[in-house]
Amino acid sequence: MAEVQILGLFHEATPTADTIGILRQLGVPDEKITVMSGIPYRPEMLGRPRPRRRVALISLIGAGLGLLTGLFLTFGIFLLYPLEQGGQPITPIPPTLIILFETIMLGTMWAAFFGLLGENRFPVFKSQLYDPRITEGHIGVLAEVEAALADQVESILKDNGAHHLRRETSSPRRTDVRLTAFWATVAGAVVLLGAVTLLIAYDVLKIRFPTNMAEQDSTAYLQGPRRSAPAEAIPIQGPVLIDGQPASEPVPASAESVQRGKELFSITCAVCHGPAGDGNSPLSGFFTPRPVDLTSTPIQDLTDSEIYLVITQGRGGMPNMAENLGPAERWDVINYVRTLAK
Amino acid sequence: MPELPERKWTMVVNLDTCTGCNACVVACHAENNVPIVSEEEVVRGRAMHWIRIERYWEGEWPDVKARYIPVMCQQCERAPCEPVCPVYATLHSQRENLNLQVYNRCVGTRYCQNNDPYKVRFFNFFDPNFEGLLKEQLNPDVTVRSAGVMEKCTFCVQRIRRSEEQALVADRPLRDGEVVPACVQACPTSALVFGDLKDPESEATRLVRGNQRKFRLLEELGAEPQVYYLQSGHSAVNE
Amino acid sequence: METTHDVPIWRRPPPEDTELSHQLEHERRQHLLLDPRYPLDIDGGVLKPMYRHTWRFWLVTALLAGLVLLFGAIWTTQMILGLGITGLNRPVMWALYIVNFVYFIGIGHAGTFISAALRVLKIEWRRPISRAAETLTVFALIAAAMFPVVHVGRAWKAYWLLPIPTQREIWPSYHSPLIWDFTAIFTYLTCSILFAYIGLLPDLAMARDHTIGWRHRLYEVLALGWRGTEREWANQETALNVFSYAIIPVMFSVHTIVSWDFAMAVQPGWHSTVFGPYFVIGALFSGAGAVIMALVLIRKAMHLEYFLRDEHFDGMGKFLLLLSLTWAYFYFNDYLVPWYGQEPVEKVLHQLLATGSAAPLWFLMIFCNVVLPWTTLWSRRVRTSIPAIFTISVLIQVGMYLERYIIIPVTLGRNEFPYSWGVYLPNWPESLITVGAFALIGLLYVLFSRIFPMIPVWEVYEGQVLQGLRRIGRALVPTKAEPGD
Amino acid sequence: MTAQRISRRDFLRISAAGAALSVLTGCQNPRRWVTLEPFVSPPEQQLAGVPTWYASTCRQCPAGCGIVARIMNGRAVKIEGNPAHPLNRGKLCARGQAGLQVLYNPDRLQGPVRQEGRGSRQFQPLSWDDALLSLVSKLQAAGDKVVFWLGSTISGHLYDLFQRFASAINAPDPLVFDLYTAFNGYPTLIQANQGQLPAYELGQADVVFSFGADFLGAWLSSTRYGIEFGEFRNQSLGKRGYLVQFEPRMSATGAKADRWLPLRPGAEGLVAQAIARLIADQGAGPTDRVERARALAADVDVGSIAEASGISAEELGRLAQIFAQYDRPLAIPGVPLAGKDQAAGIIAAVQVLNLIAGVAGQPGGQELPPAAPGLLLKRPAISSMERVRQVIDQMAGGQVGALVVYGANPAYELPDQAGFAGALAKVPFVVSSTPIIDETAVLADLILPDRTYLESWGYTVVTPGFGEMIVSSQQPVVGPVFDNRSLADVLLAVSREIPLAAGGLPWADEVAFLKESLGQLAGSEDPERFQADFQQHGGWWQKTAPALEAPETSPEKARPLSPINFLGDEQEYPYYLHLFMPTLLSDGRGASQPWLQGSPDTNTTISWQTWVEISPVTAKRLGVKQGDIVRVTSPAGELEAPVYLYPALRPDTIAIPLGQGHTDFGRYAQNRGSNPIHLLDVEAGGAGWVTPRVRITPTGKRAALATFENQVGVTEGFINEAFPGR
Repeated sequence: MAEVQILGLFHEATPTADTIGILRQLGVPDEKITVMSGIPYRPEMLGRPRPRRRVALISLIGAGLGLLTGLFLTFGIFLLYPLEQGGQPITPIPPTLIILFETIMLGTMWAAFFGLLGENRFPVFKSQLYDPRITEGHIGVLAEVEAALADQVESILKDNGAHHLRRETSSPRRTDVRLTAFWATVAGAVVLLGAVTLLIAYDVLKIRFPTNMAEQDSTAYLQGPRRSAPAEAIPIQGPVLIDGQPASEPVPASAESVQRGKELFSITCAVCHGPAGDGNSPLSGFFTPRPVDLTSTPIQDLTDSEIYLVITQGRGGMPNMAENLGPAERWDVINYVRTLAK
Repeated sequence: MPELPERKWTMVVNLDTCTGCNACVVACHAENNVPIVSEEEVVRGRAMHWIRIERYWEGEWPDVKARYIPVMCQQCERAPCEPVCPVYATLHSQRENLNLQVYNRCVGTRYCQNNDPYKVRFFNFFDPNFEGLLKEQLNPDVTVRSAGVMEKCTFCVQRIRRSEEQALVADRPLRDGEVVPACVQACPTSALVFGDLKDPESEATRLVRGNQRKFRLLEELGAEPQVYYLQSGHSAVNE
Repeated sequence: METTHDVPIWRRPPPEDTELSHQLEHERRQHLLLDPRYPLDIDGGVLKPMYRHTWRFWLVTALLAGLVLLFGAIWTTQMILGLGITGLNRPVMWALYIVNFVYFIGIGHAGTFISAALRVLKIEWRRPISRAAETLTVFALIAAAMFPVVHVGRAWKAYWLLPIPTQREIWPSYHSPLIWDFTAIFTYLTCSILFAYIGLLPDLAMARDHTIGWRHRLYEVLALGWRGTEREWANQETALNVFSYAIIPVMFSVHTIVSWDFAMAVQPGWHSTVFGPYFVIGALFSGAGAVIMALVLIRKAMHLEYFLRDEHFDGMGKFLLLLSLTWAYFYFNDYLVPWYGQEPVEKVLHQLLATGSAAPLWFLMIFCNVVLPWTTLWSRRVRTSIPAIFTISVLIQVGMYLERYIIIPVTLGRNEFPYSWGVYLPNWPESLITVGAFALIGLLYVLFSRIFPMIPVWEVYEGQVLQGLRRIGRALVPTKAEPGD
Repeated sequence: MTAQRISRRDFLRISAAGAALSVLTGCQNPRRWVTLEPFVSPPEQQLAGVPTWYASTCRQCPAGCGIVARIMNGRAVKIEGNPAHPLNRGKLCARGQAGLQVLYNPDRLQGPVRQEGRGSRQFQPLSWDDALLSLVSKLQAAGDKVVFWLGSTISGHLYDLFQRFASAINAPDPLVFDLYTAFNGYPTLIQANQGQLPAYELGQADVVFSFGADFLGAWLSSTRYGIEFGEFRNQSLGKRGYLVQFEPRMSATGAKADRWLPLRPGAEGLVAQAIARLIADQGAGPTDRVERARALAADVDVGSIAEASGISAEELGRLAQIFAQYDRPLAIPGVPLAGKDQAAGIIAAVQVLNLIAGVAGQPGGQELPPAAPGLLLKRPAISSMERVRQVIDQMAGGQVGALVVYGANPAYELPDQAGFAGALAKVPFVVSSTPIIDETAVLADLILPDRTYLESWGYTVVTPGFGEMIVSSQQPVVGPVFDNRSLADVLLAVSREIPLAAGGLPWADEVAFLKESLGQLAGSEDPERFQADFQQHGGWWQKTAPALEAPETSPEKARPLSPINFLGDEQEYPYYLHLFMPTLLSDGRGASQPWLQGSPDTNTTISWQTWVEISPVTAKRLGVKQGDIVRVTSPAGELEAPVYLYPALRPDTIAIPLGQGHTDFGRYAQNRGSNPIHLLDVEAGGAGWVTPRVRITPTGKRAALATFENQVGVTEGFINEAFPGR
């Protein structure tokens, strides 16, 4: 059965209150009557029941959420990065309290706002029975009654001083396209903002600035031309080997040499060839071709000098390690690699 | 992997033998890629020297005395500059007892400089300018700091690391005197001594322990600086 | 038949007591809330100026927009070249940008204080000015929040201060007062915006009901479907109360934390326990002055003489005097203790201020913040004279700006090692950026005032409904209905 | 995860990171190092590769310190002292470390250039072949009228080659003159010490009286003296040496002295004589000293010396007591003495004190080096000022057909008054070998840029060696940065074309010559092996029994010194001028190196500038403030520079540093400050500089002093403080 909405406008609070009393006597329940006004009248002024107020409660929940956020931001980060600063404890309490206070307040107030929206079912974009004069100081009484009572209610309103009357048949609920669009826009904006922030934060969208000091003069030469060593000059470490020639004085494969080789291998080689030398390292997936398995027969069949040359000059995807391993150290590594044979 | 032992790296500065020769200053520039700023910028108070020799005049003519105090980052144990950094760009390394500065984390709030009682932090107001071939001299172990980044003495942490790795490879403990920052390496009069206070036999420990001449700068602030100074001594000459 | 009580307030006849009619006239002239008018006139009085786009408006807008663009251009240059284009130097690493930051945060305090604290205290004359004050808060906070970003060396990396996941895999350190700052300002700014917005909702509905075209559509969306039902009012009241009570401690915390940026440092002249309350009072002081300036300007520009009356300037003037007294008390505290301690660097600083090169700044500050308010603001004639109160407010801005200037670059120039002392003088880039920041607030304010009602109409209505005159003896006395809560 | 190519640079970064991580934790996921920048730990903890070290010899001053250069990927990234080298024992001064900026100076010439019209600065590049052809033809045209003007930092083998070349074409011996040696008084010191530079071994001295010797600054071997000073202060059993410094302006040495006595300029010799006299008269100290003092001390009137020097007679008495009492006293004659008109007499007066003390010729005292080992190893013989005057006169007289300048910059280093530029105009052909165009090169016709010392071969016979015979080796530490030829090779190539010279210089190249020269040091060792060790370790040295021959002492008493002559009338020019060599820029050769330009002078903290030091007392009288530009006028010339108020300076003296005022010499040196050498006068036919008196005129202009130290409190007013130059 169709319901009818009737809106009457009043000038003043007293006749409004009177009218509402009459309507109640007529049997119109309180929840079917809505009073609209340009200023906040107290329910008592209009003889209305006090509306339910849950915003404060929601704020309290917000405060709790704020507390949890604050705890995560402070203790979470402190424990995630246990970095010492200024002799302070890793989880300092006083600074934490400051953050907790702010996040609790933030949670409280945001929750109050969203509580307000939620409790008022805001936003509303579909057309509602309303009169613009309400914001001019008039008080509107909106009664939702069965069609049969409509005329009677209308006359009651009129008799009690309602100077404008509007009547509308309640229509069944429709999906509110504008509301959907609104929330879609809000959600889209939030997602976009978050996405852009993360894209920048993860350097996917690179801002062209000397950003991380990774591309810079002091290491740029590593990609640049390698300058030749001075001819005939002799370094303090002793005469270096001439490119292309095997070493004349290999280091004997003593236990010390193998031990040194093991350390050097773990520093210089294991990154690619894996700690076990089998070509399985966390990095190996990054390379085409994959780093070779040093324990394999083809590698172990190479002569020492050949391995020495590979270390000195590089081969295929492997860079030369002459800058990383001294001549004697290369022999230590070779001696160690020999122990890896299957 | 063997655990590296905890260290307490310390610099001892013997004011009796510091001659203000600037060898440490240039050594530091060379080792740490510290830019040289132009005359105009020096006038505007933006000179950058991680180690500087403060010269104080004492007395009036003709009884004037000049005092030299080399001042570098004091590597405080409770460094006031650290906790104010919002991005962990400056922090304390527990193991080495160093006050680290991670340049690529720095956003340049310059808060650390305000909170640094020794004013030994330097800010890159402009990008460093290494003209032409001068780029070739840059030490690849050390980042060249871009504009907007705070920098400071690190006790040549890259040299410490290098020595540690060498010792590790050779499977022996680090020897006293093996780790030398560039300034200590250069100092002709050996006024600068570097060492591990945790090592009871080190030269630094020997100089600091029970030495009546030792003091630390602004000790009353409680920052526990790790640079010890030795006051000038007196000769046994009757004046 | 209409009884007296049935007559709308704007049609209520004057008391029949003719002998008191001049009294009535007087009270109406004095008090906005006793001077009800036909609501459509009031609505119109608020909405009409929003349409007024005279050449003056365009000129001011263009000028301000130009300065804001200049701000952007200089900032871009600064990011590309480096902070070296400013006058910063080694001991003085913080200067004008941080001065602006503190100053604008300070300005951002009065709006909320007036709106929230006076609301909690049920002080009635605040009703027409709360919107103008809240707006100032929001815009000042936006300008203030910008300055730390302008200030940092690598502004494009400023997002590293946010607790968001990044490729660096490291989050900000909550040891740092700057992160406290960030958290507090974020809370204060967002909550101030929400606070202002909740109060704005009924007025947006009012504007929606009285406009056509794009404005109507805009207000329709922004008003969120506000109809003024009992439930809406009740929830709004609760929300406003929650905000009022919550935002005041947040406001105190914000400037306290700003003061901790300094007080946490070992820098002599900064390391003071009184800095928290001292900064809060200073903020309110400069903020209240700024609110007065904003009121004077919008009253003049938008012809809001009906809403903004002597009583408001009188009230704000008293408030200002009170704040000046309190500020002086705290300043004396901050001065006396180090003076008595005779700590060498503090002594140097005091000498620098009292007799040294910073003396002109210091004495001007004392004049603006203490001498001027104390000698003038006790007089109601001064307080209600628009030019006088405006001038005093401007000078208080100067004084408070100088106070921050003295605290930051001047103090930073002195430390324990005379070798590393220094002096800062602003260079043109940061000076123009400062001007640009003022222009930004002005521009936002001008634009806002053309889009949103600058007077909270519903609050004025409410006040007019609740306020009345009661005869006691031979006099008519303003009285207020206090309905139960 | 998609596979990707990883560059060598990435690889090194990853492997370095991996190394650091495995050292630090051993459990980090290295994947982050590929896709992410290293943020969680500082990149300074990840090292890129291992360096190679090469030993060589420093050429930034004539001392001959051993250096090691750290090479990464063919680039020299650091110079340090060679720890094995007995002279500097691993230490190195600021100038030595700045040698990298000689090598990598952005203003280096990349090949030979010809200048059309001297002074035009229009340099046309030409090929090495053309350049050599032109050089040969001009040298042939000049016949035996060729003058080689060399600097003191030249390698021994190159000096040897020049000498051989000169004698082969019957040209005069090369002239060795630069400001560093001239200003520091090398010729006079050598003359006073039997042709050798003495070593003052402070390390074991009890008491040192330094008469203006800034041995901690830029005097002789500042690194070695730094080491000595460190030992002097920290002797065994807690003994700490006592240093007394006599000088009108407090130098770094004065600042470190226990007693700093600001005597009147020129009174150093008188004071030394007064002390000797007082030892004799008071009978202080051991009897043998008193006896020697009675024999050697000049008959001087202590009272009048006290008046002339500004040091009271009581003070002189105390000083004589101190000097005579202690075991190992030592007296050092310094810079301001060596340049004076009576330099020899003053140095002898100081020397008398060492003779009285019995430390002359003793280890731990004033020690003379042993003769240079071998016959073929040469050390450049520093020419006297007299010789310089002669050559300039010859040039002016048109008797010089070609001038070859190497390692010296006479156009900058000599006062205007010496007339070098004018004389040069009369020389038909001038060649310079400077790697950076300097003032002399601007006046040259042809510039054949030599390789810098870090790219070249050589050796240095270190004198004084402080008790050891040292030959320090020099080898390239990097490959040549540009296609520049070594001057030795140029000389050998040229000599092949000149019939007269061809026989005298038969070597194929520089290295062959060098190996032959060094061969005699090898002794019984395999020469190849010796050569390798020589290069690898940075030289050859052996502890020798030091030369014990005491310097000659005249049997008769030393003559009393007459007062020093100053140029200029006392009324017209009321102030003494005290020039000094700053530690960093030294004689001006450091000015092209930004590390030396930009590092603050210790006592004034000024960088990049020339300043005039004035006592605050005088400044008050003159009404000038810090930063005011004043004109300093001497009878020989004038300059303008800003004032620095220097508290430790006699009110009657003005001090100015050398080193700036280059009109050329690269972007860092050019048009910066002023060159105070032009205030001096070169004494005609005499031994050195004539010290002038000067007057000061304020110009009313102000300049911003580039001090590292803040100047607040010196200048006044807010604007002044912020902008000291306005």
